[in-house]
Amino acid sequence: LNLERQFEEFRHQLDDSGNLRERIRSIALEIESATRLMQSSLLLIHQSGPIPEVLEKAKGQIGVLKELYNKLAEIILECPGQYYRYHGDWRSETQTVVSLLAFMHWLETEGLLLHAEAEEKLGLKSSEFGLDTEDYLIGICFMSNDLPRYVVNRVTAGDYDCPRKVLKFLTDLHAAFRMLNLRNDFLRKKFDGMKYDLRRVEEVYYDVKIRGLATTGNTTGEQGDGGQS
Amino acid sequence: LNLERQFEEFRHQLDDSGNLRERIRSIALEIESATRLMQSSLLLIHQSGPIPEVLEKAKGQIGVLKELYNKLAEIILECPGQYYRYHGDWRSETQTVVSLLAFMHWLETEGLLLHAEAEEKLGLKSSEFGLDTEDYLIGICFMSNDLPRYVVNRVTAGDYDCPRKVLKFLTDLHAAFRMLNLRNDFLRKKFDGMKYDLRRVEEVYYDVKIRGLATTGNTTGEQGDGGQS
Amino acid sequence: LNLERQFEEFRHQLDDSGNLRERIRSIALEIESATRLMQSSLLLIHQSGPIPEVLEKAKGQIGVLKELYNKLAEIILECPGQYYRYHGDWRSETQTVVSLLAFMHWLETEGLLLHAEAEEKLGLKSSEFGLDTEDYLIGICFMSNDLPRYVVNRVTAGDYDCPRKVLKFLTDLHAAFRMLNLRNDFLRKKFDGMKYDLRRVEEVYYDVKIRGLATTGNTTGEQGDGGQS
Amino acid sequence: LNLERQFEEFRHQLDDSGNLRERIRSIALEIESATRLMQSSLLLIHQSGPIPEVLEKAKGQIGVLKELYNKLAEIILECPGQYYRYHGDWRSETQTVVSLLAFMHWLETEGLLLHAEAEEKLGLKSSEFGLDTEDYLIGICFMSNDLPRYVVNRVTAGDYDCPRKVLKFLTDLHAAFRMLNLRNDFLRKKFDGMKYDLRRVEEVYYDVKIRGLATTGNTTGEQGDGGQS
Amino acid sequence: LNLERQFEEFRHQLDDSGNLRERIRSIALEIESATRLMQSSLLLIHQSGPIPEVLEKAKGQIGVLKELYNKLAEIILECPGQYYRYHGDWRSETQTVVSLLAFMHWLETEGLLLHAEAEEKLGLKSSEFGLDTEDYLIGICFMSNDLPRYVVNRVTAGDYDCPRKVLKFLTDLHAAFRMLNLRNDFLRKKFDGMKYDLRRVEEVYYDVKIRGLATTGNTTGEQGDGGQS
Amino acid sequence: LNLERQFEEFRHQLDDSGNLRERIRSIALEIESATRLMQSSLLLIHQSGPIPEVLEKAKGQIGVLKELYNKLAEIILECPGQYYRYHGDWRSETQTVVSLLAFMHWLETEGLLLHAEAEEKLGLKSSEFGLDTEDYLIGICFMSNDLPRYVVNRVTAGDYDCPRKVLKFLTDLHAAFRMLNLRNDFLRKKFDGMKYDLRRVEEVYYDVKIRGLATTGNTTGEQGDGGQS
Amino acid sequence: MKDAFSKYASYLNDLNDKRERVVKASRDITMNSKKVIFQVHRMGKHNKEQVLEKAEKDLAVVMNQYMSRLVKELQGTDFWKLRRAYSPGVQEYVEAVTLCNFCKTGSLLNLDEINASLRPLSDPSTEPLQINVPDYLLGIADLTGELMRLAIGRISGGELEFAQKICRFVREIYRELTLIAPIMDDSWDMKTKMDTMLQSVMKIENACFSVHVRGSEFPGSEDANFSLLGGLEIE
Amino acid sequence: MKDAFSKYASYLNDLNDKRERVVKASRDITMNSKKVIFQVHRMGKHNKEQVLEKAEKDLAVVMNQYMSRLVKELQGTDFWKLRRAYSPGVQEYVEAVTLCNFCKTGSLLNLDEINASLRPLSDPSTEPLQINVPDYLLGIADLTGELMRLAIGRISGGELEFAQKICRFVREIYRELTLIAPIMDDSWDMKTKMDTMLQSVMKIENACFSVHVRGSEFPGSEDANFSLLGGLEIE
Ligand SMILES: [Mn+2]
Ligand SMILES: [Mn+2]
Repeated sequence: LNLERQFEEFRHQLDDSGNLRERIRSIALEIESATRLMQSSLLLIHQSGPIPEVLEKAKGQIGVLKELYNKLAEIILECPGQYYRYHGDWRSETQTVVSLLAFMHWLETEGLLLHAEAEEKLGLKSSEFGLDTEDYLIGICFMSNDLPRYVVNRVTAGDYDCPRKVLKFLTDLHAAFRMLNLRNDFLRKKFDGMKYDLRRVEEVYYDVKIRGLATTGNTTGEQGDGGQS
Repeated sequence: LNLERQFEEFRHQLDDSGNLRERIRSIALEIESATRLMQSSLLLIHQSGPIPEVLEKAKGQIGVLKELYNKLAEIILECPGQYYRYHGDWRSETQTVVSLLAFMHWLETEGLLLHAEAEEKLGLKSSEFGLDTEDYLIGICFMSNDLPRYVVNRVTAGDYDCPRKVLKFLTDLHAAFRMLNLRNDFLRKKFDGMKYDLRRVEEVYYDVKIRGLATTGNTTGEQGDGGQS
Repeated sequence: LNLERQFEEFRHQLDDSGNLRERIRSIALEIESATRLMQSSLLLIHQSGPIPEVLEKAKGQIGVLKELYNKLAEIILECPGQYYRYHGDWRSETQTVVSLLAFMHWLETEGLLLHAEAEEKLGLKSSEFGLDTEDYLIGICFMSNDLPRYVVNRVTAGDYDCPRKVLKFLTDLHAAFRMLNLRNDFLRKKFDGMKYDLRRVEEVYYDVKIRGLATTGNTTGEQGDGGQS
Repeated sequence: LNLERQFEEFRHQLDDSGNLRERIRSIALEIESATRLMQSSLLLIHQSGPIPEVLEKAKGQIGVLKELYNKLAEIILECPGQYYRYHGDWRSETQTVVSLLAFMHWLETEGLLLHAEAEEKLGLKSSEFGLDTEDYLIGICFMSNDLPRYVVNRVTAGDYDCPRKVLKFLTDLHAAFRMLNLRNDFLRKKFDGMKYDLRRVEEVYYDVKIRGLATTGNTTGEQGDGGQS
Repeated sequence: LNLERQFEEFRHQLDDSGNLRERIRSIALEIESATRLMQSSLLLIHQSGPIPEVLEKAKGQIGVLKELYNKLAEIILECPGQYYRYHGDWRSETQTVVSLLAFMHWLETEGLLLHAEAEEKLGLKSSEFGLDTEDYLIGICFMSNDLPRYVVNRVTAGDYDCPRKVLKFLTDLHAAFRMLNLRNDFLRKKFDGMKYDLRRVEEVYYDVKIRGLATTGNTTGEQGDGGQS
Repeated sequence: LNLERQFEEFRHQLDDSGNLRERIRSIALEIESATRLMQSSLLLIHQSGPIPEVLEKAKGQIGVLKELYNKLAEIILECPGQYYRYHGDWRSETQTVVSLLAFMHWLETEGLLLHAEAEEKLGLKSSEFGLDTEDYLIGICFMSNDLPRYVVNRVTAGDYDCPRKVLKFLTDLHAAFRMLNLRNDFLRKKFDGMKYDLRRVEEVYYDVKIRGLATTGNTTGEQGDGGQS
Repeated sequence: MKDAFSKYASYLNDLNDKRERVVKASRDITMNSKKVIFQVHRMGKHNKEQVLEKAEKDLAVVMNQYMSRLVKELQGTDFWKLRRAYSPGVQEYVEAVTLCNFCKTGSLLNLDEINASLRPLSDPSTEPLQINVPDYLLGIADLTGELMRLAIGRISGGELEFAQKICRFVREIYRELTLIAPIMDDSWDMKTKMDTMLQSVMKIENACFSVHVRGSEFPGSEDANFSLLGGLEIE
Repeated sequence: MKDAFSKYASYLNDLNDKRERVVKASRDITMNSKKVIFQVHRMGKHNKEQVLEKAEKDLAVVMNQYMSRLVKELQGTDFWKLRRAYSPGVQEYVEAVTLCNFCKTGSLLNLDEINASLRPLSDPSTEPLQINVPDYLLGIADLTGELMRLAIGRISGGELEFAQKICRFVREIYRELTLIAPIMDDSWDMKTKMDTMLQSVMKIENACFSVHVRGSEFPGSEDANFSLLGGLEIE
């Protein structure tokens, strides 16, 4: 029968796509595992480990990740046009990856890791398999969530200039995000959370400032000549 | 037949009320969008932007809002007596509007934006379409939630008289709210949160006071000449 | 002070609206109680009580209900424009009222009680306080639910023409409802149930017909002289 | 301390009452178990077992139950005035007991087991420990729930007079219940369910009647001379 | 350090048990898949397909299942004493298997598939890895849930003797279950549902019987001399 | 009959396992009760009671617990291989026990109570009845949840060195947990919560440190030479 | 940072605007497909042709006016990326179009056939929108609910055979989906729909049972084979 | 049957009427006790006496006007039979009366003392209403929430010592209830209340912590021992 033949065909198609998904999931698990190692290394930053050494160790995983994303890209290329069919299976892992890369980037440069830079680091730039913009943005929000903790621990360890630097970065980031028209979705919710990070960093900066611990001289200067541009 | 004629009419009614709700939702979305712009402008206040300029820009949206509420009023007037049938579709947006207007009003006058004043600003006074009292009160609670952050950032920027002024305002506001016998609902929960705002402002006031920074005299002066820029 | 005066007024408002709701609830309870009496009287119809007498007794409550709706209308008129603020407090009671009135109306006329007629019976026509269309429609669906039982019991009592009459009515009613484009809500669900009532009545009609019991001529006669007593 | 002493005392009191409850629960379990045996015997009625024999066997448990209620009464007498503190621990079991006793009583007499009769059967009449009226009424509702099944199975087994008898009983019972002003509670919900039992029995009676299986002669007569009085 | 060594060991433990669980889950999925094929074949029974052919096809999967349970048994034997640790990972699948086997067995023999027979069919008898009693019982309840639908469709297909046979079986089964003291758990809930299956089959039997469609001869005879004992 | 014999056997099985479960539950209740006494004593720690005395009293219950676990072990040994069948009946109680023992151990030694040590304290080491690893880990997470409150109250009582010590412990513990591959289950959820405890303790340490209250001398030293490795 | 973010902003704006338009189109498709379904239910014994003709005309409007809007918005990766935005509409459309087709032909309209009918709507230079298998299946699942309503109605209308045909058809779909539902992309939705579907099947079966036993009681009678309502309509 | 049922009907009518009256009294007690609690929260540093005096006056009204109505309705077995009908009111009353008492005396008003105060309300010939242990304890559980609000407010008001006193008191109650909650008649309610109570304890502790570390930063300063708001009020 016609009806039976159609459903028979569907069954084959869906079995195939199930297998594909299986392979994707297994790579996503490996990504998660590599990310976990990276995260573990980075955690030492909160215990005032020396930043360059900590970064060195964490960077070791970038190569691994690059390779894994490569494999993922290959799988996806098997079924052109269906990137977003399977996207849900690696997106949350990727958001974490972005957040860690962006944090490491900030530690090195005090600047934001841009979307294109993130893609490059993961070797995604050339292929048809790119880094989804929303995943990138969510990853950046995740990074922001870690900054208050970082600032608190740096101040405890005696680095009184850190709050000012983080505050400047976060204020700029927050302002940049506000340029986006967000829908009522997960990204929006995450961004809404960023204001609490900002507030907490402001508070720490306040604590430092009111006690005269901040190196007041150049701060006011910096703020004075233009603020969050 | 009577029966058929009646159901024919019902069909129109049901279709109409569906359309109405659609139109209301779409205006509510526009209100939300205008509010977001207003909010964006106001955020600069935390980065020691000069208050008058910041206010000027934020006020630009009041006209837009007034117009939108006007449209809403017109729609609601089409179906007299049905305000509360559709009320849920714009109430949370309106609460945010109230909180922003009240914050701006405080920045200008150091006093509370009254219910009637809020209605007037939104052009609601004359019409049958008013500002629901609970929405107003919830909006005021929302405003209170923003004050601690404001105070912290003003002090960081060197305005040491701000905590005293905010504290006075918030103390009065809290006392006034205490006069209400609230039911155990959303408003009550919001009001319960206000005491934490009060405490945080007190702490900042204490920090400033114990360090001898709160020299009452010249602070007013500072505010007058434009803030910490 | 302005602020204090305003909150003083709010206190009164909040207390008043609490009282109002209390009064509405208490009338809704009385409506429910009157409805129950009406329902009790009407139940005798299933035990082949003589229809005119049964109706007579049930109608006794209409006056009571009219008066109660009058009181409700008065309360609602105290706060114009707030009908739908409190609507939820009497709607389910009203739906039952409609279903009973419509059943009684059918018993007398074999026709549908129209929306306007229902309003008139409850004295709602003149006032600003009307009968919500959806409540009316839901009430009609409730009435439909009672018809299969009625038909079964009438046939048991020997009235073999009843199924035909009810079937005709229910077929027309179902057809009329089908003209509405209903949303996926409570009313839709109730209407979906109506088709089972229709089917059950059809089955009874079939049972009677196939046995040659439905002799159309004299049945009307039987009904005329008071039923199966 | 005063505070400590008070709580210490509470702890003793509550421990005691916990122990009491333990003893009650254990008797309630025994009641449940005896009830289950009774129920098992009674189930044979649906398989057209000969009624007298079935009843004989079921009655065997009444003595057991009587003894158990006696023990319960003794425990409750230890703490005068607290009957209703522990009532929840045996009420659902008791409701089932009542439903079974009432069903057995109906099988023997075609009449309703009255409250006082139920108390007597369980030996509760004399003591301070009585049968709660609401439990009795709920038990009666439970019995009503079993009647449709009974009627269906009796008709299947060829007893075509059973529907008439059950219908008469259930109609009277339903009318009697309607005299009660029920609150919106469990009893009310159970009673609301009774109308479905009634409807089902009406349907079975209809099936029998329309096929001329009911012994029509005396039925009409009975109905004619006064109905459900 | 001690702490590190301990967690190192935990890591191994958790990884091992994770892998084990992985393997179990994958077999459970295969079981589910084989079961579904069986179920799909069996559904043809409602289309009044010829029973022997339908059974033939469904039986094809029993071999597959046997093999899968064998594999499961092997895995479980690797970790003695932990059957119940992982039991949750295959129990719901097994319950479905039992229900299908029992239904097929009934179609062939009109009798109940015993626990030992079910174990044998799945090759579980010899090993330490048996069929949990509760899973067996739940599976039987599931089977009972399918019987009303089966009976309805058989009658529609003109098999008027089916209700009697199913009713006999279900009555016996229900009586046997009643003897168990069930805890207040899933099995109890499932068993409570069985009484609705019984009632529905009784009703179908009633519908057939009252219309004189059942082959009355021997049925009444059987029922007359004492029922299903 | 076969069917009857089978169900007869099931009845015995179910009764036996019901009794067993009853006995286990009753011991679990006693464990809970002993735990609660321990917990109640330990709560005095927040009142800045002298730690040794508080500990002394709490330790009194360890003996009781040991005995109870012994009884439990005996029961479980009656039915070999079924540890995990009944495990759910005492696991949550055991997790609480572990959390309390671990907290007491930390108060005495500032180190983690190891799995083997916990087993020893409860006399579980020798027998086949051990402490499930996941229960141990969950218990440790529970203990972590209590630390922030403890730190806050110690600082309020003037012990400014406590935050540093707790922070060191919690940092190490958190790092050790991170090495485990947790499934998406209750343990994972609990562990995810641990990071909030860590963050809260960091904040308290920050509050103390920024005000120069921490005994800065040796702290910085320790932190300077590499942190918590 | 600002430059980068204005790039992101315009990306998001475009995406959101498109999504907004797609959602809107989807809602219009839903609303109008539902109207088609309501229209089909207005079918009686004697107005079958007219009712179906009207339904098909309405369906053509849905296709040309609303589906075409959707088709114009979607390209390549959008098919999966924006699936959630248009899926409800497409499912409802599948439901409507297969319902009409079943009433006319008594068989299931295949996905390929539906997709073929969409092809003319799109610019020949671009990849045409193809409804995906999960959306098609979810639409079919809902179709069975409507068929149930139809079957009960047709029994009322005296068309017992049509009802029996629906019964066999819905059973067949249920049976096929038993094997497919668990391997679908997001099987959760489908699982609840399977339960509802089984309820629908049984509702039809019970109705057929009821008619059957009634009819069997008077096997000789001529009326027995006729509709119940047929009688009423004649009167 | 009719006779028997009219007996049942009048039994139920009486019971329901009484229950209705008890529920009504309970709601009035709740509402007015809540007002007393609101009144206590209006307490500041300098109006303590007036505010408490007013609160006690209001409380006396609750007692004489509303509790007395309840007392008149209830007899013997009613205490437990109608417990659910009056329990909310009694709990709220316990909350209000113990809150006032704590503000005045700094200690917990015992159940015996409350029950003694109820005795004069009832006819000496009948058994007087005695609040039962569970209701008392549930009221005490809610009391801790109000004490938390009060403590935060008093810290704002500069009365740190009063806040610390509340902290110790609430901790003590929490500790005692840890042992009692699980053996209560219906421990479910109490379990959630225990969680809330722990939150309240920690909110007070965190507030005390915050004041303490701030105060410790300037141990020499005279201001450090003073209120924060104290300063403002003087201004
Ligand atoms: Mn649909
Ligand atoms: Mn309270």
